Amino acid sequence: MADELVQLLSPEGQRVDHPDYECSLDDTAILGLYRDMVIVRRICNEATALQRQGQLALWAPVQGQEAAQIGSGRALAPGDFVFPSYREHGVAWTRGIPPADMLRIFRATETGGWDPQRYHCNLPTIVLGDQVPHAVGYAMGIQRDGAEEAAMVFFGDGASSQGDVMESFVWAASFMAPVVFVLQNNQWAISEPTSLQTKIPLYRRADGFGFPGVRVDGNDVLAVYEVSRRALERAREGGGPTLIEAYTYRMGAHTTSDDPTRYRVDAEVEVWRHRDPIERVKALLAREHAVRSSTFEEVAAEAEAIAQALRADVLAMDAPPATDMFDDVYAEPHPWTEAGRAEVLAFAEEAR
Amino acid sequence: MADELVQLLSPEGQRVDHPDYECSLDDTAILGLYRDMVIVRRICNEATALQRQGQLALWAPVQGQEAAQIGSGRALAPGDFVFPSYREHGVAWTRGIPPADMLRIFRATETGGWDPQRYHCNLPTIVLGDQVPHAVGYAMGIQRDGAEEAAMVFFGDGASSQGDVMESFVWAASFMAPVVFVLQNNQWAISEPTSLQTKIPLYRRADGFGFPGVRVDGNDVLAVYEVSRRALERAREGGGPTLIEAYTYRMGAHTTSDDPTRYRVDAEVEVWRHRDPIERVKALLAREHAVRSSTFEEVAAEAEAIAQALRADVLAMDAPPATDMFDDVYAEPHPWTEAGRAEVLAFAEEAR
Amino acid sequence: MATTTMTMARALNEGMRRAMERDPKVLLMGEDIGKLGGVFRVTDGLQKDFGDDRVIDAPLAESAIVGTAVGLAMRGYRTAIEIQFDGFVYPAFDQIVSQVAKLHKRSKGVYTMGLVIRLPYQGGIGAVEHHSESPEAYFVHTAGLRVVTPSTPHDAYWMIQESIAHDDPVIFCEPKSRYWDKGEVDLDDPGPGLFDAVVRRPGTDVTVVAYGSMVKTALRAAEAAAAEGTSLEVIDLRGLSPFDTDVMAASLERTGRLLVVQEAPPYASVGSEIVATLTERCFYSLRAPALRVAAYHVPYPASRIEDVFRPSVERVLDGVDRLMEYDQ
Amino acid sequence: MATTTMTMARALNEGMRRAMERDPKVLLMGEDIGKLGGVFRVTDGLQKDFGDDRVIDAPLAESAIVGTAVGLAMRGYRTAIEIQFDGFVYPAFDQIVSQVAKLHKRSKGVYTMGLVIRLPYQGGIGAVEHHSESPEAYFVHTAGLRVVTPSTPHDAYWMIQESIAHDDPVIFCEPKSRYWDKGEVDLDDPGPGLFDAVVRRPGTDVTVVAYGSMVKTALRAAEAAAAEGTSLEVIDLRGLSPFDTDVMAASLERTGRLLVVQEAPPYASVGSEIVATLTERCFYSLRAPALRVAAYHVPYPASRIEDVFRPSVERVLDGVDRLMEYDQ
Ligand SMILES: Cc1ncc(C[n+]2csc(CCOP(=O)(O)OP(=O)(O)O)c2C)c(N)n1
Ligand SMILES: Cc1ncc(C[n+]2csc(CCOP(=O)(O)OP(=O)(O)O)c2C)c(N)n1
Ligand SMILES: [Mg+2]
Ligand SMILES: [Mg+2]
Repeated sequence: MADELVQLLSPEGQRVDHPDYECSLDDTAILGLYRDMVIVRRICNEATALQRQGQLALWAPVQGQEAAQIGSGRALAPGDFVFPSYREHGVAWTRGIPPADMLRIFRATETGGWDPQRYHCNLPTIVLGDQVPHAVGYAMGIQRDGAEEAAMVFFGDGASSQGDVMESFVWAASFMAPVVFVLQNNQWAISEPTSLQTKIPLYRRADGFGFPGVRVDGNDVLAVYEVSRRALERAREGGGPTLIEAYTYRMGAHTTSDDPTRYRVDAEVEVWRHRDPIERVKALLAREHAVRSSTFEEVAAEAEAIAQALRADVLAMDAPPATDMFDDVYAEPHPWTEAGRAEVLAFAEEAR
Repeated sequence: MADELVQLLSPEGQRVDHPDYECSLDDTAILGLYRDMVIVRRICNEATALQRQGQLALWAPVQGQEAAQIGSGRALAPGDFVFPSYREHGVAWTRGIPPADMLRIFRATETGGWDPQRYHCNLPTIVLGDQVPHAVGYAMGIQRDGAEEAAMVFFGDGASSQGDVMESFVWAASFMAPVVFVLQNNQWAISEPTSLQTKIPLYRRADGFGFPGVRVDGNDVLAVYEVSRRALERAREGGGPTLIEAYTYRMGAHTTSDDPTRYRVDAEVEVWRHRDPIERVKALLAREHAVRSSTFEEVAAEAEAIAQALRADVLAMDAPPATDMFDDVYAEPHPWTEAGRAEVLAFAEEAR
Repeated sequence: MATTTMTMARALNEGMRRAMERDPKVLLMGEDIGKLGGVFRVTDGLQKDFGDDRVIDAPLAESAIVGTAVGLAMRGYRTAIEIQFDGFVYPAFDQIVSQVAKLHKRSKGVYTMGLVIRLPYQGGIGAVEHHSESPEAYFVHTAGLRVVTPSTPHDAYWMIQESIAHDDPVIFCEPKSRYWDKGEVDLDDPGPGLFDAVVRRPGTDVTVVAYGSMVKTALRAAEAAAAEGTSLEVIDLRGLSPFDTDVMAASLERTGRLLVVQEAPPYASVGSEIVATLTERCFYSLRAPALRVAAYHVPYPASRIEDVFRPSVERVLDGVDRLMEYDQ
Repeated sequence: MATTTMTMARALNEGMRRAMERDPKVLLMGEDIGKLGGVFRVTDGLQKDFGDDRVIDAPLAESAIVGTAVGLAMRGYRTAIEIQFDGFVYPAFDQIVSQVAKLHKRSKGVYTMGLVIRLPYQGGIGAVEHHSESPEAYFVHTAGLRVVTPSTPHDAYWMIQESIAHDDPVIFCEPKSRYWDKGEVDLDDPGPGLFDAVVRRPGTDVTVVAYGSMVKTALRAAEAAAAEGTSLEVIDLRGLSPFDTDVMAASLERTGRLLVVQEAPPYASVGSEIVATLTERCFYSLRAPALRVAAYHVPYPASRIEDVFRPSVERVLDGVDRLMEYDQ
């Protein structure tokens, strides 16, 4: 594994040399990434708590994958467009999406959550792999517009087995589409280990389609950032697609409905705890950049404030009116849908 | 291309050495393959003629791909099971399927054609790629039965882009299924060149899934035979799947409905004419094995007789009774289907 | 007569266990069905007892799950597939419609497509998108498939066994909102046939036809209607393809009024078909047009408002009222 | 008024040409649609004139064709997809049902899913399996989609343009057996709206509703019935989702008898829906139950016997007879 994995920062927070990649970030930028990760983890913990308290229908924790998501998300330019799956809260954060908006689908008050055009970030896609051809198609649109932009799409180790994902590889290669595929290999697809989906490292899937695949230490935010930046640049410059396998770990349950004790052992989780993506940056910052503990405390306090605001926002989030279901189904009124609306309104009228 | 292509016989009929493969066939066997190819081509020509004469609804010519199909088909053991697409008349021939049966779907008198269990050969599958997971599932059945058998499945360069094909690769690798994938790259998918489906050689697709891929000269029956034999043995012995790309050419139209002059140039066809799969074996046999021209004439005469018998069989092939459509839709009677049968029968009764 | 009380989830589990014990060719395949026992625990413990050769955790690709089950069927195996949620069956649609439904015909009966596709379907569990769909109409419309749906633990226990043993492919729709409802299971007597409708509550004024989750809703409505003096006959359809026209017609001929209740959107649905079929069959008995209470022509909504989307007791009663008004 | 005579295939070609000229964001995508001009030559010459950036030959993967068109729509493009034959749309079913149909809603109207999925559908051309399917019911049942089907060159010319310009996704069903039929096309006046039904032949005894290929069959039947003294009103539905209930109801209220003719199998189909909807709407006008003449509940048969599977003039007349017998 070691020799195929791009790493710029060891689990202990030591810089690591790599023949092809080097860290381009200064103190402030690295502190920024640290801040992002701390906040995202805090948001995630708050969401989990909210779910436990019955305030959310479900939550898909991101814990452990913060570096994979912040590193790649922060490498995006504002004009790029990103296609998350359902666990990409970190990516959403980098796009400026208000945390409360990320939780709307989990509070089950809507099926989207934000304006995808405004944030240049597609809505969460739950059907595994469905968003991947969307990203490729979007990238084909970029080509037709002659724009210097890229699309980036996220999916998991499990989703990598879906036909739609692999058809997307065919298309991206064939049309040299400016798209970066980010496969977060968090070792598990609910209860299924990655070894069920593949016998060889997943980044090598790209070999079969004729574009580069690279495995990066997904818990090393510096490496993820650099690998993503390079791939995005390549895409924007017409170099075609790249597959990035961010090798990481889902520290929590698949979702709050899941019980991971049924399928994995604590020892494994322990091993990964030592590779925590946040701790290693903190160690680096403290040692190399002499960031003081007061700064870390400030970040923690900011995260706390964001979490509290999130909590308040979520608690204030009401179910939409029943007729919401009829809105925006069609761009122009469809009589069958409108018949339903009329029925619901009449029913409500009667009930009063 | 040359260095990646397994070839044991040059277009001129000269033996070619290969570091990994050598020809294991004796005179008789080679003559047998020659005979197969001549007969299959003659069947194909007869079918084309029948279509032109309005006796078939459609025909998908195999011309040019005889070696790819005979070489692989003859490598199968009787207990193996093969899954053709719609152009594998050569493969069907190697399974002992009566030529008339191959033409039933093209005469549009039925949607199958033969008893798949009897010949250990699945029925033609028209939806691109659909048969590929069937082969993998069948191979998983072989594993569960503890049998020393293999499944072999055929599909085209165009079909290789279908999700079902690539999901099948995932499965075959994951379960180490005893299956051999034969991708006949005949350079065209109707009007689309292979370069639209992939920018790198298709046999390399296997790299991304972690099992061997090999490109064989699909117009060299000796090479196809040896490569297939090796892959089948490997599968039967528990070594898992192999992807064989048989690099060949569709000399004729996609089907009799197609007009290839709209999308490809004659010069290309000419180039491939010099690589004809039958001629090179003939040259070899004549030179190296001193097969006399009378033998070739005997083979031609036999092929002619088969073609004439085929013609007679096809002309005698009537439309089934109308109620045939209701038979075998379900294993046990389904009232909705039976209601249709009753209606058709009543209608026929009335009309009399 | 051995009867035991259990949930529908448990009943399915026990039913599959019996099917696997009886026939070594029975396999289970699906995502997370092994160690995890499925996200609903319906296959809990089965991999432990029957091994991972028979209870197969599948890579995440529904089309290949169905496609390989077809290949296994060609080799004589009977695979009961679990699709994790209704909304994830669509990637397998091509294999189901073009292959599963057609191979028995194409092979002139040589292949037995004795596979079962288990679909936890319908809503009512407060889930996120794609986890509450009612796709049964797609399969009912498709010739070559059979479609059934139990509404009680007893039926779940027996119908899953009968579906696995059936030589035709069966789309087995499990009303997930009823997984945790308990009921009596008679372990010896299956009762009605796999596609037979059952009168769950006799009545005289209106024939209410429901299936899956809606049977309970219809029964509650009947309770409420009785209190107001209207007598509903509640029929649990059980078989959707084929469905039991005789039982429905016999009832409709007595009541003269038909109400179909379903969780699926109304247009070109199972409800449309029941109305069309029964209207033709019982034309002269109809005192009112057959009506439907269904979901609406919208994608399944955010689940905080799903109770408005799914037919409620109130909406069933409203349908009853509309029917009763016709010939007054 | 500029009218010209052309085939339906040509009319579609001209319509797409106009749509592409009008709006540079309009793209075409599909298998073999470039140099070959599609297997039916419907896109003939368009790649030559608009370039391969706008007329895109796609790798062979229907799911990705639809999926990338979704992505293009997110970027503001309008893609008219050609699915080579009806039977090959199923691999794309998930993208159509879970994404195309739902993204406008999910994005609260931010995304315009203005794409068109052209489906050469229905049978009658003596083709091999999977080339003659009538999958419209699947799409009509699905909320979020619209479904239309022209039956004349004029409608083909205009409806394809209107569908491409429409901000909702449109499943555009082309009756392939009518591709080569010629008809007058008015190049200036589109006539009725995209989803409006049209009375193709007025009549008084029976309302016959048909669409796609069956319009011609119904008109022939009307001719024959007229000779025997029965007057059929033939309605060409054109829109399937939504369909035009008003036009059908107006006719049915006059005739009291409804016959729906479709090439698709009957159960849970568009015909079922029309019968259910119209029976409810026009209950007191009905002199007989609404009947259907449809294909049978079997996979599309070997095409040598397709003429028995597809409704024929004789079967339509038989349906008319059955209707006429009711109130005598
Ligand atoms: C097509 C489809 N099948 C099944 C599911 C149910 N499901 C949701 S998440 C999941 C596991 C996905 O694993 P992976 O792709 O590795 O992503 P992760 O959850 O680990 O981030 C499954 C099976 C789904 N959402 N879509
Ligand atoms: C899913 C699907 N899409 C489209 C078609 C129509 N079609 C039939 S053959 C063909 C080309 C296939 O090319 P290839 O796989 O290279 O096989 P070849 O015909 O060259 O043997 C196409 C597009 C189909 N049969 N199935
Ligand atoms: Mg994962
Ligand atoms: Mg080809």
